[in-house]
Amino acid sequence: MSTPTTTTYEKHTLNTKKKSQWLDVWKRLKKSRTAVIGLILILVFLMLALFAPFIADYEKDALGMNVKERLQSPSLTHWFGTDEFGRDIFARIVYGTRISLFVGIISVSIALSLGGTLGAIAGYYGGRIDNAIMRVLDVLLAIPTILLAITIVAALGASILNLMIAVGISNIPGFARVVRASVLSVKDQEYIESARAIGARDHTIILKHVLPNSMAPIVVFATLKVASAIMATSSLSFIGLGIQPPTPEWGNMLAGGRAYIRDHMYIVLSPGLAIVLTVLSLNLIGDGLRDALDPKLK
Amino acid sequence: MKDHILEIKDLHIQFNTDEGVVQALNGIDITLERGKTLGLVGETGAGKTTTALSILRLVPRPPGEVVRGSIILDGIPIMEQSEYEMEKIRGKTVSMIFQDPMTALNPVIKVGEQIAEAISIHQKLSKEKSLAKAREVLELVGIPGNRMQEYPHQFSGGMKQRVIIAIALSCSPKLLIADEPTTALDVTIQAQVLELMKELKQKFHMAMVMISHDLGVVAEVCDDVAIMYAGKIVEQGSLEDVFLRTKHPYTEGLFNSIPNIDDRKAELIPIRGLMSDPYNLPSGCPFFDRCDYAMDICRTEKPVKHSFSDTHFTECHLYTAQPEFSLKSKKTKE
Amino acid sequence: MKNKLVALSLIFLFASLLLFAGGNQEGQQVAKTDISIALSADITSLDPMGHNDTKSERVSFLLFNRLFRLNTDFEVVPDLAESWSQPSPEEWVIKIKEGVLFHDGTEMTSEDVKYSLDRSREMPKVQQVLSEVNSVEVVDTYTVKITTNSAFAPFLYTLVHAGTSIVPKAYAESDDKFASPVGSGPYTFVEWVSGDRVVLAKNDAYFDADNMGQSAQITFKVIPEGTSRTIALETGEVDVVDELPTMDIGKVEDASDLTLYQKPSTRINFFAMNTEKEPFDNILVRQALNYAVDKEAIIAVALDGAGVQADSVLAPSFLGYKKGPYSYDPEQAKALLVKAGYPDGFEMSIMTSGDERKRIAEIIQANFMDIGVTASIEMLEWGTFIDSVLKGLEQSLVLGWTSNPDPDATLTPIFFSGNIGGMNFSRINDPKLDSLLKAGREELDLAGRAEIYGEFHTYVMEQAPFVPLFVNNNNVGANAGLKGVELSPQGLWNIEKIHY
Amino acid sequence: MLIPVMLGVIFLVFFIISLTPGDAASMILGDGATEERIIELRDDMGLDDPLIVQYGRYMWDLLRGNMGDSYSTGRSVAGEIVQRFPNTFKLTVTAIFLSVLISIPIGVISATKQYSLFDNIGMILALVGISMPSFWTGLILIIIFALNLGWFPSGGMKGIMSLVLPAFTLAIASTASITRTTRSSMLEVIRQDYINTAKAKGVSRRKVITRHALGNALIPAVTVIGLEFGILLGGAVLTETVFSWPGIGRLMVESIQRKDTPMVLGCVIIFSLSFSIVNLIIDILYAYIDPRIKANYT
Repeated sequence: MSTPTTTTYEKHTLNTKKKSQWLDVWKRLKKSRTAVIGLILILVFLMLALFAPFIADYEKDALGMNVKERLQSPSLTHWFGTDEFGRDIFARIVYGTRISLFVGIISVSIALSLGGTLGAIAGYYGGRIDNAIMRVLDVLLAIPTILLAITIVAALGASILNLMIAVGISNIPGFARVVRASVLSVKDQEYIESARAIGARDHTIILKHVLPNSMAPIVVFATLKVASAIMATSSLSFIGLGIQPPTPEWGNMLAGGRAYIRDHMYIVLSPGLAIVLTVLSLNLIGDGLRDALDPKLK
Repeated sequence: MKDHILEIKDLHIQFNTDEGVVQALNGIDITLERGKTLGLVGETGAGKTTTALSILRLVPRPPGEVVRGSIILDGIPIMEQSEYEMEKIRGKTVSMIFQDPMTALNPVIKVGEQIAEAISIHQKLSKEKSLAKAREVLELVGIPGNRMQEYPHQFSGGMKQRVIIAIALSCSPKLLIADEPTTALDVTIQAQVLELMKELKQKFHMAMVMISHDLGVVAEVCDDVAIMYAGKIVEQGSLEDVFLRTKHPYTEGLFNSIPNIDDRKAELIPIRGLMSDPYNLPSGCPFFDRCDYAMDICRTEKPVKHSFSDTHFTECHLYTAQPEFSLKSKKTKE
Repeated sequence: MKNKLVALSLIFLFASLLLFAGGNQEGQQVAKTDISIALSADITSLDPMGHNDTKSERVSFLLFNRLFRLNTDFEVVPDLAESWSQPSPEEWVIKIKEGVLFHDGTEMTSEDVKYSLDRSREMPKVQQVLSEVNSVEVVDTYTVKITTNSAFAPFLYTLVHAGTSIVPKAYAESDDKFASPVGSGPYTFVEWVSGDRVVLAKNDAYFDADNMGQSAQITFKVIPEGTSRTIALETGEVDVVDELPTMDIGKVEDASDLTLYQKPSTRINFFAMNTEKEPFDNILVRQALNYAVDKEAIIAVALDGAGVQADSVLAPSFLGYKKGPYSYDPEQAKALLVKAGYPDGFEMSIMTSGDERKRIAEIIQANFMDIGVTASIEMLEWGTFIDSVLKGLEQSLVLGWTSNPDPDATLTPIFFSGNIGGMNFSRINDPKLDSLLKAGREELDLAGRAEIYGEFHTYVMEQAPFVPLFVNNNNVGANAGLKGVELSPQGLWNIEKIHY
Repeated sequence: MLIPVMLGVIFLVFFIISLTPGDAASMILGDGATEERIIELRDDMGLDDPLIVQYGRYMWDLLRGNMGDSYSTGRSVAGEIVQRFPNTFKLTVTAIFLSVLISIPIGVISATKQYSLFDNIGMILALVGISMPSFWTGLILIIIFALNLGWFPSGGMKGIMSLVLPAFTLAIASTASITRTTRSSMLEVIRQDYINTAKAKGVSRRKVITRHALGNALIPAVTVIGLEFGILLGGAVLTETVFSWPGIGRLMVESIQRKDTPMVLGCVIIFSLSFSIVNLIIDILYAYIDPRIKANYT
């Protein structure tokens, strides 16, 4: 009967340790000016995504066509101008934020859960299992990420779901490696040994002890990967393999507006800037987090 | 006035970091005669390495900053030299041996070339001649010359330290600074390396600053000893002064915390507590909270220098009021 | 270490030099005897029977000859044919010119003609072109006899297709697989750099002195991006742009050193309804939707205003063309919907494929919303789209169709009841349409055919299985100094005549 | 290592591509084909065999340099790739040289002048650089340098001038990340003891950097150059599309749109093979600049 008390006690101390660790990280993160700029930017985009319906009407502004008002330069009525159908570019960018963040986060979640599981198993058990998993991942790694995603979408067909699957799968090896490395770095530490000593099961150890304590590099990696997933999404949409029009997505807005750049360059300016700012903000946060989690690198 | 190879006066160095200012050196005074060896002893973080680096003017800037003080090396005011002039001094007048032989050699350059480099810089020799000379030096430290072509990873730790010594001695410097040259080595190798250094020091008639936290090593090679604590020299004197007539409580603490080979049953008494937070040094004596003899004044006022002889002094409040005070020392080395 | 760095940088430098040297070979200025023409996509094959697209056709037309060709007014004129006769309605005896030399110097004979036409009927990409042909026989060295399955009025029109080009039998059976094609045309093959350019040189031994190539060399440059094509024309990198982006028409018109050529095309874009499915089985609904679509808006978005509204199921240039009765009138559309029993509209889907058609569908979607009809757009990949349409899975669709010059070549596949499950997109099954089509095929007299097709137009527009949308213009931009730029309804024509 | 990984890559890609819906035989024969001919062709192509048999056949053909024929043009896939590959090679190799030539000096200067204005601006630019999608950067460069200034052609491949914009576009992201890596590894290296040893010998500051620090800092930089080459190959797909560059990337996008499966397969394989070969070269280079690594290849 003493086992449960020990584990709860242990969990408790671990949790408080973790909490204070994250508090420290937050304190250090706040000190980095660039990370704060990144946080503010991403917050703005999150707000845009969340409150999109209060900013513009999806049917009317983002999808509704008005051929008489097509290709208008930015003005007070149309902040970022209108596209070839006379749709308001600002409204489309706002709704595009939803798509980009959604796809970015979901595909990274796919990669994290699948890649993370593989990595955790490989790192925790080691030996042959590790070897087998890593060899398979070597194969995945030999195909440049974006090409793998393109291949998958090309085979499955372009849809939002397939896009997320493609971007997710192509990021599996990266996550597997990071998780494996961090599992390796904590698995032989004493509290893991003691958990094993008191008879905790493997999956309990992995989920409750190993992963939470190897979180830091994973969080950094995931943040940076959301950025690249957003980039991949718009890249695929740009070549017609991602989000299909009329759904507003930054990449397909660029693809649609591309024909008009000569006389209406604003049409590609704002969607591109939206991509740059979102990706930049996530990169800033990722960098900041890395420094905050690993102060010795500073 | 004796002929000093090194004179450091009132040296203050601080490091400005994001987290705050670290006062690394807080008024260091050191004088060293030609041909003599000074042992610089203290815990990690006491400022030994910073002192050593400041002599070569290699304290990284930023974050390091020399607040005030002067260093005169072989009659040259170090602080007033241009970087170019410093380059001519380093390796020629003064060389340094770094703590960890494993990391102190460049892993991608052949050993011979690393030695020859110093020679070709300071003696303006051709590449072939420098290499030939390097071979001699390498053989001098007991490594066969045909290993010139090898890379550092092909050498053992002790061999690497010999190579480092070879580099340091390649231009026969007048002062050698050795920063814990044996700490990272196996005990058996330690003795060999120390022996080699002593031998070479005689041969080249160099002065030496030997940084160590190992009092045994110091006793073996040093003429003078300076004990550092929190960026200050708390006690300095000849080997006998410091070892036999220990004045500072910290020095006493150091002696008490090493095993006594003669009296194996003797109890080890570690110094309690940790060194003060370097970001936030106390206003009084930095050793105050770890000192068995602490008095009220120690908390608030910095101790001043108290001399016992020409060479022996300490910085402690104990002797301001009672100059004849004697520590209750448990053991004293013979 | 230093040596290694030096060595490395030398390797870098050397490699870069190699690269740049490779790039430099192409940097020479094009002389005025050579012209280059921008294409919007690469050709797909140098084998005249290995493709069925207009880009490859441009090249095939210069490398090969067919028995007949079309002039700029889309009239059939002889090319290789010297003379022809029709001993019976099903039999065509054609004599080719003597002394026609292939690029390899051999003379063309009736064996080559028979071989080529037989080959054409086998090659997947073009096998449908000669589907009416029953057999080809050699009569003598220069004469062949072609027998068709039935009396087929527009037969000669089928012999103008690039897929009926005459290729040298000996070459076609060799292992070269048309990597460096040998034909008889006014130009000979020089090189095809995949994705970049096709280069042809003048054939000085061409048999037809009147239609000799005029420029020493013709280069087709592949420039997929519309704006880039226009810029290439403006900077003189190319001399002719075949498909000028509609938004750049004004720029070419305004530039003093450039000339704009325009001609209505035979390409018609339409919205088709599946007449087997509710509610499109109701003629009133179909008519209502014909009133609902704002064709001007579609032309504005899809063609930047530079197109012609379509008022029937073919382009106006065709034999017997007649306009339908509809105009953009949402009120009339609503009234018809009420009459049809759909006062509150209905829900439907539009199936299509491709970016431009998607834009068209999006406007139709918005138009329908105005009359209470809620349309969703189903975007499919091209192959899947065609597949689904052939199976009749769609409710409605948006599609464009480039017609062959004879009306029958378009109308029979699209409206004949026997082609349901084929190209009869609206799956319309109407005896009157069928009989009119049959009459048109068999009537050999031109005026009689015109009358039949006129009646067809009137009737089909009344039945309204389609909403015809627009007919593209062919827009060609060229350097003002060029002579001999000609357009047919299918775009740039008689390219061999272009020269400075 | 190369061969088993490539076998795995080909199998993986073969498998993914085989998920493509639609029947190859009817795709080749076109709309008018009869049922009989389709069945006949299916049989000829062995489309009804198990996947592994089809893979075996593909591998056997591949070993003899045969990658099948294009569905849409009937031309040999290998022939087409051989014709297009030099263009992609020209573009990516120019881009990587450009990146290396720009990034290493900037990274080194940034590190030696850490926290200086140069360093700060350089690092912000680098972060922005990795946040910019190449297809957007390409469009913006076209607007500025081709449309407005008219210095370079906006697309196509004609002489050295046409290489400038696409190579630069492609180089931006890798320049940024190689700069960042060079800087951080340089920062780490210049804190190493052996740098102090060199300084203590009297080696001049410049020589300390060029002779002692750079050689060591290049080791991680070279790893990143290898990884970046993979990203660059992926980026080539987009850059070639934007600049109408007749390389493998554009061929792949066009083939996807045409559902030309053998061509897509060929393109992915050739990309992965190039990536693997580059990594092999990097490994060899590694042994060359780092004597601690016993080269298995030399």
